[in-house]
Amino acid sequence: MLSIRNLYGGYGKITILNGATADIHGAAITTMIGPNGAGKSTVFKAIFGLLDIHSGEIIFDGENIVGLSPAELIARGISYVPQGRNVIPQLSVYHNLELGGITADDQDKVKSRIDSVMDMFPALREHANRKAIELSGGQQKQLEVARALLLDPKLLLIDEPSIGLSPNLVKEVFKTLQMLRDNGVTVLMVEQNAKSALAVSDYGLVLELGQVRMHDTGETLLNDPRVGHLFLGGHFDEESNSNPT
Amino acid sequence: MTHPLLSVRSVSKRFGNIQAVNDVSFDVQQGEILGLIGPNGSGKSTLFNCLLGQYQPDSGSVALKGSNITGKSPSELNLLGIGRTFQQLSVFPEMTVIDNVILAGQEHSGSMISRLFGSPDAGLTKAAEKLIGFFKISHLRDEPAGSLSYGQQKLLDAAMAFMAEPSLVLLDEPAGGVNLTMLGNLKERLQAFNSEFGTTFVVIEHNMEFVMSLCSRIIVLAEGSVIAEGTPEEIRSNQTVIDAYLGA
Amino acid sequence: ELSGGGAPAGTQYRDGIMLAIEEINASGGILGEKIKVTQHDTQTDPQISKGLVTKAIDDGAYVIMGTVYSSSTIVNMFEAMNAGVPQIVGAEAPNITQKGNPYVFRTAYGAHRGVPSLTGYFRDNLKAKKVAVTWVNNEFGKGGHDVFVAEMKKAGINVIADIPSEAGAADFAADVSRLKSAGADAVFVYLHEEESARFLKEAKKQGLKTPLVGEVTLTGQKVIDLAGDAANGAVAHVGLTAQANVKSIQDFGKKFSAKYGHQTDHNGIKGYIGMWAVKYVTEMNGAFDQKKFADKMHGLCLDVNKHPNMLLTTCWDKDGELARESFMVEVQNGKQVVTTTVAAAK
Amino acid sequence: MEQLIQVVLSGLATGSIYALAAIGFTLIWQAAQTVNFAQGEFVMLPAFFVLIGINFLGMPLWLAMLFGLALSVLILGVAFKRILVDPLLSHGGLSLIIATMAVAILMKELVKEFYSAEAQPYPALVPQGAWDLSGVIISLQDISHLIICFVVIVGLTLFLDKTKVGRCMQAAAQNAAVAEILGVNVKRMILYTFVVNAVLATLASFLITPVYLAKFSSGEYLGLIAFIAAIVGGFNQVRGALAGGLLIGVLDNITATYITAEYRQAIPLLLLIAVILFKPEGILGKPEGRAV
Amino acid sequence: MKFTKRNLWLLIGLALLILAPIGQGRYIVYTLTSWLVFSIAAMGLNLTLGYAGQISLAQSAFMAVGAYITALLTLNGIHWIVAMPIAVLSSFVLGLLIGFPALRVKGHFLAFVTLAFTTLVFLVLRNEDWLTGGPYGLSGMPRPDFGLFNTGKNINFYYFTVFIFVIFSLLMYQIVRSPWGRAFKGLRENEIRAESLGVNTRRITLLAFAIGSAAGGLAGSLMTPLVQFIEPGSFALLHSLRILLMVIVGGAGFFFGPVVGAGVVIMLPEVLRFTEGYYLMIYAVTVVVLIIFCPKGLVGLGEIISRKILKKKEVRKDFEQGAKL
Ligand SMILES: Nc1ncnc2c1ncn2[C@@H]1O[C@H](COP(=O)(O)OP(=O)(O)OP(=O)(O)O)[C@@H](O)[C@H]1O
Ligand SMILES: Nc1ncnc2c1ncn2[C@@H]1O[C@H](COP(=O)(O)OP(=O)(O)OP(=O)(O)O)[C@@H](O)[C@H]1O
Ligand SMILES: [Mg+2]
Ligand SMILES: [Mg+2]
Repeated sequence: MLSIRNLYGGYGKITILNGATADIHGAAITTMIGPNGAGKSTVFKAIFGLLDIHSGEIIFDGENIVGLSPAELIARGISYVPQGRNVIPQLSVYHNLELGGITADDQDKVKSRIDSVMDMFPALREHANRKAIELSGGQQKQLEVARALLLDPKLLLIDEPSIGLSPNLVKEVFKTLQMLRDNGVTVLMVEQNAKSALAVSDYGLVLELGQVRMHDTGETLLNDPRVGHLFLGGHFDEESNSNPT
Repeated sequence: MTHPLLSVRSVSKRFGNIQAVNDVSFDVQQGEILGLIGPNGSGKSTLFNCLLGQYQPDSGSVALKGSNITGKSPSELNLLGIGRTFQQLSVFPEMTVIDNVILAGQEHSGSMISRLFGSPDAGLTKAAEKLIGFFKISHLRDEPAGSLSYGQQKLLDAAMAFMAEPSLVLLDEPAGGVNLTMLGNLKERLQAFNSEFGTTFVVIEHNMEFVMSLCSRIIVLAEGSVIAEGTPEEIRSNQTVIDAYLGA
Repeated sequence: ELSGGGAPAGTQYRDGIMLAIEEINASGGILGEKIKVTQHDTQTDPQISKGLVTKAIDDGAYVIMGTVYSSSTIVNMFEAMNAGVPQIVGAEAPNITQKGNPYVFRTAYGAHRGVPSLTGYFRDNLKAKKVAVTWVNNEFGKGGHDVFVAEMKKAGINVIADIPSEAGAADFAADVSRLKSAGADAVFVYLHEEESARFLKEAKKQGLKTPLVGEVTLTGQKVIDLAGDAANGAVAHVGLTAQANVKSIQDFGKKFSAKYGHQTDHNGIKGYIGMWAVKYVTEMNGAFDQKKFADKMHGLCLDVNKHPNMLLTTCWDKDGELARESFMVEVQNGKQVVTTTVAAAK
Repeated sequence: MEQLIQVVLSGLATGSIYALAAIGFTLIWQAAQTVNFAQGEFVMLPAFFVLIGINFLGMPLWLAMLFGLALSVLILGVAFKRILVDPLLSHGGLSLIIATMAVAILMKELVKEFYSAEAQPYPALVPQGAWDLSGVIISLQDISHLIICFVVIVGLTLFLDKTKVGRCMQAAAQNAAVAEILGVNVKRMILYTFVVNAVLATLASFLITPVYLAKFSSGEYLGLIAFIAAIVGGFNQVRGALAGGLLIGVLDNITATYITAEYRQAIPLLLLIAVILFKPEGILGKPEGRAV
Repeated sequence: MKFTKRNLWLLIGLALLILAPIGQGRYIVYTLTSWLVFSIAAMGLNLTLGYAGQISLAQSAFMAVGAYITALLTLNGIHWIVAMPIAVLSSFVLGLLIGFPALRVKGHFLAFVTLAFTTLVFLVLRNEDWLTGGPYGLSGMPRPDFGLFNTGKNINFYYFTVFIFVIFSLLMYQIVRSPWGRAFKGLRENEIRAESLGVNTRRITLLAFAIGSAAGGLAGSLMTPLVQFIEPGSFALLHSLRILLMVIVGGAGFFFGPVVGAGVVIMLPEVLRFTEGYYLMIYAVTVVVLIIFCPKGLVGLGEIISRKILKKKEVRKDFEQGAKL
């Protein structure tokens, strides 16, 4: 479905990706984990045409997509939810959502989808006519995630959706991703909330210093002591005995 | 008579037709780690901003060690020993990491005049280096802060809140985006500050694992009002909280 | 002043000079030497003009032609004075020749000479008791305005409305409206050409009936072109005009349009006669001597019969101020018509 | 009394032109977070395109105006955006501000050097003539300026708020990175903005030049005053430009008539300072929302 | 090592400043002096703009204030050395006052306020002729005489200006690298965060503005004896824009950027003079090209080039340590 081959790239003179290689399975959820600054978000930017790539290939549906613009990638069925806060500040919540489906041919379908994502995130319906900038941090994140669900992407890149969301909504989002996967969408997700993320994922990927270190099923990674020690919180994990989320 | 470190009385804040914070009162005792949780949009950040001078509360008052601090500016409050972080990343993107941290401490060192004619770093480099060491970002010392990854900026942001050796620190989602291993480290750090220097904390977090293991007491906000208050165990089993926030 | 606000006047002045130089060089130059010119653009900025005059002096200029803008001239003339380089200026502000500078010479009336010529017109022809004045609030306009107000006082005429406007102003609605309600017998209009045109248009639009009287800048060809029939009826005292029914001037006007494709105005004439004066005076002295040149100019009269390219008989007094006959003109059917000729001031 | 009505009327008419030029400032501010210091020149130039059409290409007025409009869209819209805005957009507003100042100089110099340094007469677009209502002269020209201006601004507001393209333009302006990720063709939206601005400037040019005369420097003052109008009205609102333009037009005339001619220019500036101090988002502007 | 190398460069620069006018005509000396004067004004603006991020279009107005106060005092027989501090102080205080709107508004809006201020100053200078000489301006101001050293001659005045310039630069340098300088930058990059860290943003904003303004006053104070004639037009808005251009072209936020920028802005018309009528056009095009190709200014460009020559690829420190797994 998506394969990344020997990718080198970075920001200006600084190289961040050092030969990252991975094959992402279709119609499955793959979660990428790794320490802060490993280059996870950078991989996403690379796939979505936002990074200066020095060498390597990204093959999507049999085509090398290195060098394509975001617009072209959207046309090929890739959607991207970046890390951090990304709304159009002065437009209303509803119009923000509408923009999420701006490239769709079938606008009626977008309308009905807006309706259904609002069911999923009731706060968005409640605040539909307010400016996006006025929402609370978590509400803005909801808006972003909701916005990514308006199209029928083949590949969804989603960078740490759980930041700022209340626990019940995190569960909701993970459930939705599973539902998308069941409908044949390939999901590539970055999560620091790694334990719950890996639990809902089919595969896991460990990225470190711009290289893919491990790539296995989610369960295997969760139980791998090296991964546990280095990335899942070492003794923090041992200390806490509960796990509500 | 001893006063609580911070006492919040009937604070309310409204935006248009949204009652963001509704008659909230609570005390923060010296030396405790208080958790503040609640659904998205329940008014947690707004409450912080009311306590810290970013917003003027519509009504109510805030006192620090018994003296009224309502209406003081954020910088005055910082100089009184209150540190904070923001929910959104908030660093000085073009300055180096070390400069970010020095800036966080320099206003507490010397006078206006000595800061103009004294040494360029106000004698803070050592302390700043130690602090970024605590937060495991020493290797990024001379990078511009804006080029750090999300989680790294979050750590830097937290480090800055501690530079001035505050007695009270308000953290708005410090764990978001931070790697689990780092998070363990962060928690240890906070606990160390708490036990060594008696630093008091108020922490907003959606990461329950983190909050429950860190905090001694938790306040739950929903639609601007306090709906529950208690120890982590009490909160975890409180049905109202489960319905409003934690989910089944 | 080839760019900036003074560009139109400066360009004309330059063109006049260049035309004269071409003719002079064609006829063998001055004392057999061809004239070399270097042009500098002051950008209508006095500071820069000062630097440039210094530069011209450093480069060993014999005379400096310009500047046309009063604000520039007042700054840079001291440089030329200190270096003892004669300067032939187009500027009209009174104070230029009132500072005891022995090296500065005008090519046109200072306002303190021109404006008084109008007093009689107001007093005798218009029998005005109350007048209004509208003027451009810069060095040029203020010079004229101050002289006018003083003259009116002497003549016992009341100035009942005094309306300054900015250089480059475009909207004269308020000014005209004030004039309308002021009820003056006549209005003295002392604006630059373009502002005059805009003023006249607005006056027509609002139906202002009061006689409008001004200096050359009110009735110049440019103004007539721009204002169209709104210019009809405006009256002015004109020191130099290409429309004067003097053959030499009309011939010059033809030469000028043939060469540059646009018509000359008084600034073109100023540049032209200024340059020719340099030739005549230098040849009288028989040498390129700057001191002698300046001395000679004072109290000199160049008779047009002997010095045809002066176009009109022209005299300079001991301050470098100039005297020459002048005209009263009125715009009729889009043409300047000379109504009277005013004798040269004593 | 008649004088007052007269002055207010004239002020409204001039103000409507300020408003047309002022919209350009708000549009460009929104699209590129920059201030176009060449906006006055954008209004000055189209008149010369028309004059070239008439005097050198022998076109009739209507054709020359179309020609002028086309050239303006090409040069002030497309070329300006491609050559200046595209490379500079990522460097932030300040570089662009300086670049537009340089462009302003360039335009003035080009006109001066290749057309003429002197003011040129210019044919009126709308019919001349006036009614005299017991001392108050109402000119047809003034009335048509007002009407045209209102129509344009209402139309533009509707376009930006109610159409999808309009909202995409807003999205591209407010957060280009996100708009791009959502598939909005950001470059195209910015181009639209500049084209719209070029059209508006051309319209303002056609309306105002008969009054102001075609001259290379005539944009300087207009640019400044339109700029003030934009801020006073509210930089993030198209209709703010209208309010600001009309207010300044009227106030300027009233000051010059009744208060002081020497300090006439100061009045819009004082108004500007007052607005910035007491309602920085402008009379009709809205606050930009939360910052923390 | 780096430190001494920089000092070496500074010494070379100073030597060049001292040698530059030798054997030159008066015009060159005049231009060099006015370059230094404008450098001072531009360095002041650089503090306000480049370090503290506040766009000011009032620098020429502060020059006017400095110039007129100096002129009025020296014309009344007060020595320049007394008049100058008064002029600088007045500009500073005025800067504080004008800075107040800056507390409410940032960035571009501040630009508008200052723009308004510049025009207001111009109007006052022009209209209040009882004090300022109105459109005619003031002339005949003496150049300072220091007993042993009389600055009446152009070359002497030049060295006098060099002296002031060097002192001023040292002061400026101390400011930008002190905690104040850091606070200025903090203000530019994230005001809300700075405020929450105890930076009194009101005070710092006002100071950034007022120090920059005082530098403008100093430049004006030198302008008066240099030109010995001042009139309102020399301080109109256009000149503020020119000073802004100097800062941008040289490189905003680089210490010596404005000096380079002032040089370019003043010299370029000189260099292009041979093109006669076209030079302003070429000038404008040059500025645009400069900005497009080196948006960080000439000093920024120099830095990029030298980095290219010195280093090929950078390895980030955290990526040096190698993988852990
Ligand atoms: N704009 C940038 N310029 C320069 N370096 C950058 C930039 N963005 C990121 N980096 C660097 O690239 C490295 C990888 O960053 P990236 O954002 O991909 O990390 P990440 O794995 O997503 O981390 P996190 O879990 O904290 O989000 C980091 O060391 C960071 O400092
Ligand atoms: N400046 C503002 N203008 C308008 N509305 C605001 C503003 N600040 C906050 N609000 C509103 O107040 C409510 C509470 O917001 P707040 O940011 O305090 O929530 P929160 O509890 O921090 O949520 P989250 O967990 O998502 O961060 C929200 O509905 C928000 O839209
Ligand atoms: Mg990341
Ligand atoms: Mg919040």
